[in-house]
This record gives sequence, C-alpha cells and structure tokens, in this order.
Amino acid sequence: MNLIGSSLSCKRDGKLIFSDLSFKIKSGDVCFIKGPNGSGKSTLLRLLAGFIKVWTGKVSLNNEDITNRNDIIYNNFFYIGHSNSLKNYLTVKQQIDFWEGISEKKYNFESDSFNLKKILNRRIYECSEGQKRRVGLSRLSIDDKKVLLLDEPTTSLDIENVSRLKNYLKDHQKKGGIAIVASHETFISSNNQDIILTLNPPKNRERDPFL
Amino acid sequence: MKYELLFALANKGILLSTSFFIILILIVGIGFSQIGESSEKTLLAIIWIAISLSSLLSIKTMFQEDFDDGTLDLYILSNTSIETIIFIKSIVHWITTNLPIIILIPLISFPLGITIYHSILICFVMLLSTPALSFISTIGAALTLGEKGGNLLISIFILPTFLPIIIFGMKISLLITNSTYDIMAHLILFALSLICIAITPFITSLIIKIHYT
Amino acid sequence: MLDFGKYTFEILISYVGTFSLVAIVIVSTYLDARKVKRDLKNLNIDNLNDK
Amino acid sequence: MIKFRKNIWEFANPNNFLSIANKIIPFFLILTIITLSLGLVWGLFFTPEDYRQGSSVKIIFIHVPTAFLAINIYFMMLLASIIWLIRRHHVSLIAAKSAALIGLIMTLSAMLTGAIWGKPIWGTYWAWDPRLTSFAILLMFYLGYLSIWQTMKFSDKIGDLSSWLCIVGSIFALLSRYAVFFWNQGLHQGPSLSLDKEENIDNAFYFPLIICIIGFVLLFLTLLLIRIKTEIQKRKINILLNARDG
Repeated sequence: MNLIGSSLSCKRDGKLIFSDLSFKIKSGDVCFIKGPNGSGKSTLLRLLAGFIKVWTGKVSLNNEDITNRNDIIYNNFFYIGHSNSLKNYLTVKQQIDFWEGISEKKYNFESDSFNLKKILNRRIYECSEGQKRRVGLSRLSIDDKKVLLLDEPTTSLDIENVSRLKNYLKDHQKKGGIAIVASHETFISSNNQDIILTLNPPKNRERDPFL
Repeated sequence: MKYELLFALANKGILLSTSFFIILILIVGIGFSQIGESSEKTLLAIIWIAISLSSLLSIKTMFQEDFDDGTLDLYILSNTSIETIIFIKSIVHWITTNLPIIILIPLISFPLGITIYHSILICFVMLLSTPALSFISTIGAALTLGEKGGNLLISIFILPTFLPIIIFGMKISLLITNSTYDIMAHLILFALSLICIAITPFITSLIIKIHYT
Repeated sequence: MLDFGKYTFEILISYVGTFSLVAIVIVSTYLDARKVKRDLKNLNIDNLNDK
Repeated sequence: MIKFRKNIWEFANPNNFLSIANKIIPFFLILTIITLSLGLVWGLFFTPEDYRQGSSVKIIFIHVPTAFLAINIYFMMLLASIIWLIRRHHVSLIAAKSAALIGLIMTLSAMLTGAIWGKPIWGTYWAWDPRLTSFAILLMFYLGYLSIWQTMKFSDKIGDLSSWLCIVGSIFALLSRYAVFFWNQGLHQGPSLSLDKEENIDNAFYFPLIICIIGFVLLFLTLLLIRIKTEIQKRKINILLNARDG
C-alpha cells in the first residue's frame, strides 16, 4: 500500500495555505509533519481526511486517484483532530457505544490499548484532560482503518500513555498501516525510517484579483 | 437515532421548551386579562407564535455542540450521509420541543374557551405543520454555525421563513373554531410542510459543508 | 406654486420622505467612498515610504 | 477607449470592473439627474388630476418606481448570489451585498409612500392587504440579509452563507406571498403597467411614470456602481494592510 501526494496545494478563504507539497508514504511508514504554528499542519490532515477540497495536485492511494473521492477516503482514512469528539454528559462506556454504533465495529477491551477499563463508568465531564484524550484516541482502535491521520495526538498525555500510543502505532506499522502525525515531537525516534515532512509557507504567492 | 434522542434527553430540552411555552401563554394571557378582552382568536394567535418561538429555542445547540466537540467531523466522515443525520436531528428536535407542546394544547386551550373537539382538530393541524418548522430552523442553525451569540441571528433569519406555514396554520385554526373545514387548505398546508421536510436537509447539508471548506 | 388642493401635504411628505430615505443611501455611499479613497491614498504613500 | 470584450465574465475581474465603472459612473450620474428631475417635475406639475383620486395620484411617480425597484433589486441579488455560488466571481457577490441596502431603502420608501397614499384613498395607512403584506415580508428578508453582513466579518465563507440565505429567503418570500394571496385578493388594483394597453393607466400619467421608473433605475445603478467600487477598494485596503503587517 502506498499513499502519494503530488504537488498539492490548498486554498482556504482565498488564501494559499501551502503549495507544491509532494510526499510518498509506503505501508509501515510513520510520517511526521513539522512546521511552525499556522503553517498548515492541521489543514493538510483535514485535506487528506476529505474535509477540505484539494486546490491543485493529486492524492493517490495504491496508484488510484482519490483526490476529492470521499467514499474511498471514508473507508481507508481515520482522522482525529484537536477535539476529542466527546459529549460531556455521557459516560465513557456510552461514548464508546456511540462510536461503535457509528463505525459498526467493536472496541477491543481485552487488549485495551488505551487503558480505559478503570474509567468506564465515569462521566466525561469528570475526566481529566489526559483521560479525555485517551478516550478520544480509543476511537483509533474502534475504527481500525489503514491510514491514520493524527493531529497532535500527544497533547496532555503522560509518558506512560504516550508509550501506549507508541505501542499502538508500532503494532499498526507491523500490520502494514500508514500513520501521518502532526506533532512537535517525533515520539518514535528510535526508528530511522520515519518520514519527516516539513511545511513551509508558500513562496510565490498567487496574485490576488483585487490588487 | 437512538443516540441523538439520548443526547437531546440528556440536555433536558423537553422541560425547557414546554416550560417556556407555558410561561409565554400565561404571561400573554395575564396581559390580555388586564385589557379584559381575550377572545379565542387572540388565544390561537398566541399559541401559534409561542410554538414557532419555542421551536427556535434549542435550535442553536443542534449543530453547535457537535461542531465544537468534533462529533460533526465524525458524522461527515462516517458512512451515513450528512443529510440523513440532519433529518434524524430535526425529527428528534421536533419530538423533544414541539410534540410535548402539541400534547399540552388541549389541556391549555380547553379551559381558555376553545371546545375540546376543536382543540384536538387544531392539534392535528399542528401535527401536520410543526415538523416543517423544526426542519426549516436547521437552516438557521447551519447558517450561524461557529458564530458566538447566533441565537438572535437565527430568529432574524428563520422567523420570516415560518410565515407561509404560520399563515396557513392560523387561518385553518380560525376556520376550525368557526366550525368550517377547508380540506383544500389542509392539503396545501400538508404539502407545504412535506416540501420543506424534503428540501431542507439538502440545503442545510450544503450550508454545513461551507463551514468545512 | 405648490398647490394641489386637498392633498398638498400628503404629496409633499411622500416626496420629502422618499428623498430623505434615498439621501441616507446617497450620503452613506458618498462618505464611504470618500473614506476608502483617503485610506487607499494613505496606504499607497506608506508603501512608497517603506520602499 | 474601451475595447470590445468577448464575454461578460470579463467584468468579473475587479480591476477591469473598476476601470469600466470609473468611465461610466459620470455618464450615469448625469443621466440620472436629467431623467429623474424631468420625470418628477413633469409628474408633479404637468399632469392633470385624477377624477377620482384628486391630486394625490401624483404620489404614483415615486410609489411605483420604488416598489418596482424593491422587488427587482431582490431578484438581482438572487441572481448575483447564484452567480457567485456557481462561478465564484467576487464582483457578483459584492454587487449583491451593495444592492441590499438600496433595496431596503426602496422597500421602506415604497411602504411609506403607499401608507401616505392609502390614507386619503382607502381611509387607512396600513391594512393587511396581500401586497402590503408581501412588502412587509420582503422587508424582513432584506433585514435578514443585511444582518448577516453586519454581524460577521467579510470572507468568502460569509459570502457563501449570505448567498444561501438569499436563495432560501426568496423561496420562502415567494411561498409566503402565495400563502397570503391564497386567502384574499385585497384592496390593490391590478398591475399599473402591462403590455395589454387597455388596462394601462391614462397616457397623461403613463409617460412621466415611465420616465420616473427609468430615472429611479438609473439612480439605483449609479449608486450600485459607486458602492461596488467602494467595496472593491475596501477589499484592496484589507489586502494591502495584511501584506504590510505580514
């Protein structure tokens, strides 16, 4: 499996966010997106997740053009953004039930990658930020898609849980999946094969029609 | 659907909208009692205004919560189309805000001078028309998505669009209290609300997608 | 000169009313245009100074 | 010299639009002043009194043009919004935005003159006559459209939202209009102007009225051009400011 982006650019509200971005990711790779704040890390992830239309360029998965093909994206891509998609008044169990209902798959409580057993009956608003993030990340193992798009997954996680996430990603690597992570730290640094994608602001700005 | 209902129930929307309705009716009733001429016509107008106002009550939270906490992202990425979700959300909204009010109407209007038979007929008219109100107001909710304090904006945008349904509804209820029945008007009202129900999820989904580009 | 019998007042009011309403638009348009023109001028001078 | 242009979409480039607008605004201004003063003076001083309505019939020379514009400006906004949604031409969006205020004012003055005219003729300033109600409905949708621009910052997203609001608004305005017409036909006479000559009002009123309508349309166009020009320049200032501040 491979994911190729060729000369991608994205426009948001009339402004070019990034341009001429190319990458090639094989199965088993973890790709880290780097760049200063506001350089479009989240935008790139949301673009790959199909929220934002590609302005120019092409994304292809397994040599098939999937630019703006949301049906294929839904079946292969998993996206988790800054927010954890949690409802305050549900318990953790209900929240997981809800996600299971949406994706029609089950959370594996035996391996319990995100250590949720202890807090299952807690209401979400009673959880700490780190616990909320864990619950949010647990959607990873419910959906079980091939391409993971993670936006700052380690925010407010402690070292133990970061290592859990690492383990999960390593498992995912072994299964031949792809992960694209926007993060300030490369947290799987032992492996030299990680691809690092640096986003720079576009150089030659398009001429604005109003000027 | 099950979860949506659960979410809505957890928000205690039912209690809010029904108590708002009752308070509105009582206040206007007391106000009119000072003048000393509350007829069943004014009562009807109050009921229609109250029902359209209360269907706008919790509309702002309909997409806003999901938008803020990212659940809307999930919906858009899931296999279910966004139109279906809007449809389900509007129906749940109708069940939680308008249905209890409609059930209340005979209880309220009977002591205030409309015969029970007529008030049940009026309830029937409302059953036909109020779903459309819930559906139309989703457009307003989608328009002001992500806007702080959009509640006022929603009412500015949406109350005028309630007009056709309210005009027909009022007129039919007036006819009913006069014991005349205009089947044609009933049919047109029903057709109107069906058209609204059929079209609005698509418009709303288009508007929601604007927030994602 | 302006004598239309019974209805002078009505005609006068409606003409004056309409034109004062229209004048609101005209004046606001004009003021807006003038302000924007001035801003644009200032901005261009600033840009020249920068260079 | 203005070159002959192959298609109308060339106007969509703000700079082309600006250069053309700069050239034609003075002509429009002069034409507006001439036609408007001609029509109004003719209407006010050189028309006979109506045998039934007396001299109050002279209000027609503002009432009809403003009412005509009030409705047609909304149609224009609808068209411009649709063009923006489909072809994404900024000038079109800006045109819709700039027309809204003029439309609101036209609606208001049509209602005002209508009320003043209605008092001596129908004996009431305001009645829930279908046409009056339609204007009330129109007023509400103008207010809604303007409020979306008032409350939110200018961006393409807001442009999309306002265009959808305009489309939804026109659907429901039409529906409400027919809902109103379904029940009663009202006090108003039929259309004052139509191709069918027999229904037309008298010739003595007809020509000044036509001139007045043309004058008001020209007034609208001039104002619209100036407003669009200002809006484009505002966008320019914004962009320059952004570029300067980084």
